[in-house]
Amino acid sequence: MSGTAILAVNDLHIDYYTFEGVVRAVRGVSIELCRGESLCIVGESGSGKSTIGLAIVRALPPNGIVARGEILYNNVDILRLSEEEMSKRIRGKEISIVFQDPAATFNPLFTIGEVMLDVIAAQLGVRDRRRAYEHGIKMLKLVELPDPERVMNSYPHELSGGMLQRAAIAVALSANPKLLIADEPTTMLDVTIQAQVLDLLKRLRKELSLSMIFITHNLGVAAEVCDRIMVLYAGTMFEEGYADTILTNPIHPYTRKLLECIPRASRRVSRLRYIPGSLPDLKTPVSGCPFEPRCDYATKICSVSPPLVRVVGHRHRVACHLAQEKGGV
Amino acid sequence: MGLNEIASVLKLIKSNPLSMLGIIIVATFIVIGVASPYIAPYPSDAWGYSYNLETRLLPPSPRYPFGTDEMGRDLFSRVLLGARFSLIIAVGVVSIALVIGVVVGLTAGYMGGFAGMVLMRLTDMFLAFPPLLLAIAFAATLGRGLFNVIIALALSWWPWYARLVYIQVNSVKNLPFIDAARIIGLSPVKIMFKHVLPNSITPVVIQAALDMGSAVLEAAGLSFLGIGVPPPTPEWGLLVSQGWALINSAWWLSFFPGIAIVVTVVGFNLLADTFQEVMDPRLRSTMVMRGM
Amino acid sequence: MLLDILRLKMYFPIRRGVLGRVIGYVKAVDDITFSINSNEVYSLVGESGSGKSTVARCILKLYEPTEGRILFEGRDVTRTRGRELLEYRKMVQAVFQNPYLSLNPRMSIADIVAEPILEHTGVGKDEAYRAALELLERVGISRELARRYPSSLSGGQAQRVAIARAIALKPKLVVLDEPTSSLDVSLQAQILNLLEDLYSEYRMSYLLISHDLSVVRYVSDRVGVMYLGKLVEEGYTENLFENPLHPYTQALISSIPEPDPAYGKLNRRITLPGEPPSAVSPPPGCRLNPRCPRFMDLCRREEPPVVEVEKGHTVSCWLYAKV
Amino acid sequence: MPINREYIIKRALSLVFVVLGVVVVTFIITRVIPARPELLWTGPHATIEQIERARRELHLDKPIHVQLWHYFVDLFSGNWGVSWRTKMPVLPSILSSLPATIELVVSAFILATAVGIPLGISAAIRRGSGVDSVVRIFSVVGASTPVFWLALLLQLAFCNWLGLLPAAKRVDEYIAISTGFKPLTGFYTIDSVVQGNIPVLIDVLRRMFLPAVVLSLYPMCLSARMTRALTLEVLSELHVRSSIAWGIPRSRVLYKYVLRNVIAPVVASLGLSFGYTIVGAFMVEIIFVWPGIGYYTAMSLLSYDYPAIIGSVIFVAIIYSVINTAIDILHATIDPRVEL
Amino acid sequence: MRKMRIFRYGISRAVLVIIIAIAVAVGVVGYYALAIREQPQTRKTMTIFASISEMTTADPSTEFSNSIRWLPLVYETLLWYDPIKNEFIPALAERYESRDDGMTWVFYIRRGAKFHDNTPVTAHAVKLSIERTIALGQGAAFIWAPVNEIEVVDDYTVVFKLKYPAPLNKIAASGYGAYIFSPKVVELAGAKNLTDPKVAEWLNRGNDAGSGPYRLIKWEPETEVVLEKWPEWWGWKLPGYPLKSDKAPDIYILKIIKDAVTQERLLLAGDIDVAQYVPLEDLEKLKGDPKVQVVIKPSFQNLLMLINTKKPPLNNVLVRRAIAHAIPYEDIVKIARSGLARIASGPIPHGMWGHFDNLTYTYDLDLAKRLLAEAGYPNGVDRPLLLVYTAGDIYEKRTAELIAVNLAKIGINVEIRPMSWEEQWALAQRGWEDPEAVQDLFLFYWWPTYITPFDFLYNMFHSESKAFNLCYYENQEFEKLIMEASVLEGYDQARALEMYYKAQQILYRDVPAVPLWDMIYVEVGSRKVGNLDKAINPAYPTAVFAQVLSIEE
Repeated sequence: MSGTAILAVNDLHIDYYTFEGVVRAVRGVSIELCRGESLCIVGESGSGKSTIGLAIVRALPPNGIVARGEILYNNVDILRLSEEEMSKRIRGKEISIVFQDPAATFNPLFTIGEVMLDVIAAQLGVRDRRRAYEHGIKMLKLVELPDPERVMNSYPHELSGGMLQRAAIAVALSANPKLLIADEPTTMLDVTIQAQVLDLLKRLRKELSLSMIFITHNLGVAAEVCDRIMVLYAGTMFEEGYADTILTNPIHPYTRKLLECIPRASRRVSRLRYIPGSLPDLKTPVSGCPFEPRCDYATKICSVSPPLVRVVGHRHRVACHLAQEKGGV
Repeated sequence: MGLNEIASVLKLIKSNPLSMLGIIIVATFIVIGVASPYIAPYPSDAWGYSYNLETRLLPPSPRYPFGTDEMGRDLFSRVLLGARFSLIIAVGVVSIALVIGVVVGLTAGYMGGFAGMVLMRLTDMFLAFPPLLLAIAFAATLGRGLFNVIIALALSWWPWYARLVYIQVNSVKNLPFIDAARIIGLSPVKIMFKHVLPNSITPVVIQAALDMGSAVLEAAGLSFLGIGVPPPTPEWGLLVSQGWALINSAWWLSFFPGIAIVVTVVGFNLLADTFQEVMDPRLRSTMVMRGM
Repeated sequence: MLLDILRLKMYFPIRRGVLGRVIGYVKAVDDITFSINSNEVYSLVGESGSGKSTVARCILKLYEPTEGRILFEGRDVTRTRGRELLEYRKMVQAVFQNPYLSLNPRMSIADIVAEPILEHTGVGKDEAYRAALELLERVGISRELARRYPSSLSGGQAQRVAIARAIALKPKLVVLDEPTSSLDVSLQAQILNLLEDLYSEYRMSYLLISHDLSVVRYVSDRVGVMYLGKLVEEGYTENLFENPLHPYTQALISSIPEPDPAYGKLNRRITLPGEPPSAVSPPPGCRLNPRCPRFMDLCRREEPPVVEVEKGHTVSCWLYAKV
Repeated sequence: MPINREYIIKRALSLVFVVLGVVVVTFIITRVIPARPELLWTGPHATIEQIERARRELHLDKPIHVQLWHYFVDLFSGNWGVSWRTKMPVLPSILSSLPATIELVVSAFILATAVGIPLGISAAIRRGSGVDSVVRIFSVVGASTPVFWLALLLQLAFCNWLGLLPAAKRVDEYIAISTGFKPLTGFYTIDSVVQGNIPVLIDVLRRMFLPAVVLSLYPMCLSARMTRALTLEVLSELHVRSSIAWGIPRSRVLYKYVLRNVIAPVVASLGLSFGYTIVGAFMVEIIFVWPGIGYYTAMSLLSYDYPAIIGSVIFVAIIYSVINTAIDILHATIDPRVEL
Repeated sequence: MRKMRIFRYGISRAVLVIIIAIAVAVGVVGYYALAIREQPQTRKTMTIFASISEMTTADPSTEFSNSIRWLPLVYETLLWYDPIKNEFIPALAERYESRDDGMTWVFYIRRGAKFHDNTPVTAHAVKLSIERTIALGQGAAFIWAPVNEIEVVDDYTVVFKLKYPAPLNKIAASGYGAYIFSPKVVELAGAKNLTDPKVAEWLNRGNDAGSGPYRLIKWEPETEVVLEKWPEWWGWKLPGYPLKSDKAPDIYILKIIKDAVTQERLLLAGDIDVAQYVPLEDLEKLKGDPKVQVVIKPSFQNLLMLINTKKPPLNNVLVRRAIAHAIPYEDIVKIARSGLARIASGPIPHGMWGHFDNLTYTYDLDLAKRLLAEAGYPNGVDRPLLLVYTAGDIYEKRTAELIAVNLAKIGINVEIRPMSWEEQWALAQRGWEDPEAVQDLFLFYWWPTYITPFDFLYNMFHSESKAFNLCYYENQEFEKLIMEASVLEGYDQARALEMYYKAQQILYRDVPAVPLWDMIYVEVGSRKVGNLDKAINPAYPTAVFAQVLSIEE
């Protein structure tokens, strides 16, 4: 492992205990994130990408349980920290998060300011409300919110989605975290607003030298904001590498298919390719590669044993039985 | 509530001893309600067709498990028969209220407009009374009697169902599948009965079934206040209230009928609890089921 | 012309207080004119609140428009009722965004697809169900699933059922209201391909309502761009994408995140500041003026005229008007 | 906290409509449903002349809308009829029994929320634990127990068998008269404190204890149950996780953020619990000889004193509407989303 | 493996602390509530009497109901009557004379008696009081019907001139409508004259205008009435006056406690001193309790079953007789009243003048069946008979059920329907026009306004008494007998008695009603209340003459 890694996730397994059964949402995912780097976790719905984000800040829903693995933040396994240490030392100050639905991230009964001042008081130890307030205004200005004073005193239902998402970013960053997890932060927004927020995140990353984990289902968004991309399918990591490599020269059959599916505004094709079949049920255990039923190249081994992760290039990893044989096609 | 939900309800009931208890209690209640005249050890005591000077006010004993009353009658038989009256009241009240409520709620909810507004304002007028108070006013006006009690409770109860149906219909009627039905060209009546009603009625019907416990409770309250079922009907609330007159020396007269009420209503409430947890998807998603 | 929309307006009253006094209107659609040809895919694009879905609902006669006319094959259907409306219903069908919500959860999928057939054609039950099964097979749902209920289907399957229902009466126009936006990309591709096949097979027209410009570009012949209840630009797909004229269209197209790194780096993004104002009190003049990067004084004063810049490519912007 | 004047005005206005609705409903019940309303109004042993007079006084000889108008006028001018049981006008009797009921219901209510809400919260945050099971069973059983039966049993147990508490009445006359206790406001707790009359205060509290506990049981279970469900619901909401993830300490999230989310709907539901409690007071007051509205109404019911019954029904319904309005306004100050 | 559960630590502990704090607070309050049962020093003697029903009006002229529980303490009549000994106790009239075969009555007013407003009691006040009662015409005003004129001879002599002979001594001793009050009420109430409604309003605000041993000091008719000893009462100073005691309570409180169980409980707890109603089943236990005394006195209240004599098959006297013989009188008394009643013998209660002992029907089912067969119903009656009674009265309820069970044995099915009094009465009223439409059997209490058999016989059985003759019974011979007897009662009691007997024999034969039982009143008092038995008088049912009580500290 590289010494500059700010975050290293090793063999993470997460289960949800639901009414219908145990959902094995994440099955042995490893991540390595260097300081200042941004990593996109890309996957379709149900691939487990958001669960990983929540696990890193230890904010899984009550029925979500980390079954195995470690999450090393600056070489400290945060899964072993107590709740108190987590709150005091990690959350907000080191790692923070922005969620998909900006309206649901804020408690409807409190103004943006109340939440923000609580974060500032708890993490920066600013007990003086005046000073905390000023810091908050500064943060709101930083995310380019017009009229920050009004935003401070607004209830969530009084602000639009775009403004709320900016406010959420401001709150998340108000205690100067080093790592920001952005969990589909633009999915619920319109394209023009999405563009604004993406621009904002890129700018903030640079200005605050943030490391970032960006979770999205949209490869276009991934291409825009990230250095590196990790493709997730059914809780399993399929491919990881630099964004350019993944997007222009993918190895895993799933990644390739995925890219072919997407209709592009930039060019018109006569017919879209698609992946037949549908996602596997996460409640039933899989012995082989989870993509096997839908894969054109599947062989016997694919249904029997799970593929190992192979390094196929510089910081380029693929989990596919065919990867080496095909030699990086 | 489709097959899936029913399946998960059954699953939950199986796994939860409290829900199981609820089912057992409710089933027992219904069985006793139907069969009590045949299974009561002293049927003529149960109906009040007999009296016995020798056995007045005996405390509970193996022969008379709940003791005897001031007429020397077996209280156990009377309490068993009481289940029948509670069952009649519960079913009667709930079904009448349900019919009125569904008609009003569906009409107001789907038709909307002026008629709908008038219907809902009417409903609101009834809802402005505390629960049971309106039933008291109706019962006082109509006079005593099993039928009047049912009518009084039903008249005070339908607005709750009307509102529930109204809310359900409103949440359903703007769903895309209703739009789709309109686009297909179905008539409003067909849409109402084929698409809106089947999709809004289940929670209401379940609620109604579970409300039978409350009906037992409220009917008992009316009896206690002297405006419910008249004696010599062995209705539980009436038995409690009559037992009160002798409670200093014969505690069992009030105690056992009251226990019967509590147990029955607990049964219905346990079921209600189960259904609520199953039907509220937000609670369900966080439901922790271990060892599955 | 299959469908003509002439100066369509849809205002929703805002009521307040105990008496429900009308204190204003949401001008969801404000004076829109366009038409759809036979066997054509026409797309309306725009962000949320632009009024594109409202237009669709007016065409589907789920809303009664405030003003304007809708002509279908030359006949005015704006206020049509009764028999005529039923005839119109046969010819105009729809597919909605969320397939689970657009299928009655209490009906089996065979029932769902057979329903319009039973309602509109005189055929018997057996025949209707036979037809329904055929339709289901056509859209890729096997007969074994016909007795199932929508909740047991996957999103893609459910959307196929909705499509089967929409084409059951062999309509001339199908309104597709965001038909793929609740689906994952892999399923989206399947559905888009299916729609395309059906399109050529049944020789229908589509009105596609979408916010996803990639999808729009992929499927449509002509595109109309909406902003805050107005149609700001309209043209053939290629023309419009290659040469967007309205600053809003330009910004919209440049905002689409592209997975192709090479393209992404070439593309200079035009960002619109701020957010769309409320449709209750739209800004005077051109509605984009508070956010427009190329805004002129005139834009604030007067509404821009519709200018045909090249054949079939019109834009509503002062930049192109000859003053 | 936001206080919206427009909302308050609107609620107050709609209160007027609600009260009018209450009046109309009672009009229907009392004048339209019975075949001969005047017979109900005059009661037993009435002579033909008295019945005729009642007929005129109730304007039953006039068309129905005129009757309704007179009904309104009579109600708002304080003419609520005369109880034939006591031969006293109904409204003053009800008003004089108001303090006793308020004293009892308010203490029951305070008890109910003060115990019910913490119980619900502690059950929710220890979901599935023993505490949770106990709270759940308690809340189900408590809500299923007829209040009159419980009152009878507790009275029997505490007063008859154990002899720990007085059986009934608001105050002991021996103590009250010998210490010169003077009821001023009608709230005996307040009166005794104001007069510094400790023996009376103690006696009053002792006598209030059982009825208040019995009466509080139903709302207590209701609020425990509701609090538990709401807490679970709120805890599963995203904003709880986001607040924690942003670094706000868990205790603060629970006591500040979650609590307010739970309290707001619980407050909104207090009106309904109040409705149950006040009707429950009908039964509890008669058992504990507590001379409040409930006692008055229950007495009237036992002797079918129709004017008194209907008067109490209208009065309680109006109080209930007022309380509900007040609770709605209180709710609006907690929850800014309450629409105008 | 680690379970992530929200709020695992700390917080729930804090909630526990809150709960514990509340529990402690409740506990502390509870402890004080339980532990401190301090009895403060009583400076005044006090008697608390539990009344089952609330008070009615405080106007002595119109009161005809429950206020009799205190009116005789605050107001006085000219005479009191002891029906057991059949003698009169002088009250405001020291003595009286009857002249002209009962057509003229002279009363000599007690000198030195005064009203609570300190004006003296005079013949004038007596005249005005009675004239007001007559003029208002409510309540028991009808008792004065024989009076033609009231003359004031001088301040202390008043003469009543009658239209026909009547026992005016009994009328003047009536528990209702015979109270004398101060004419000053007109002035105090700000009224124009005595019949001005303002007088009644003034009285109902808790004022009194009486001359009795107690004054009204608190008037809450639904919950309590408080009386205070009035030391100026003439009786306290009159040596040897039977209706007084030296240790009469300073304060007398009437507390309205609606049910027998609570009365019993409060009595045992010492919260009240006299309970008028206790569960009769508990009486044996109470008799053994050293803290309490049980006083049992006959009353003139009886329960009858009125039979609809105009509705088939009950219009057949044989059927009525069969019913009369199918009722288990003994069981009813034992079960319904726990033995605290006497099996009725005719409609006139035991102990009253005019009562005869040989008018009881035997309980004989065989005889009943024979009679029924003779009447043409060998297999019983083919339709159920409707028996109505007043809802809420447990004695009536039990009686009704016992009757139903036994009539079923001779083939008569009975449907029991409890009704509110006014429903029941309104229903029964229609019987005169349409006897088919109304009840068959009606459980009915009667007690006299003033003590005469005529009150029973006329009201329930005379065809002109449409309001209460709910047997719809008409018999010329009977009616002639009682009308004559009532006139004779004023001057020839022996002949009157004979005629009353004949009348009752007619009733026994015709069976328009079945007298069931005569009530025995029970009062249970704390031991410290002495003379309780002497303070009760069946002519003034439910009243306790507090001035006679003797309180032991």
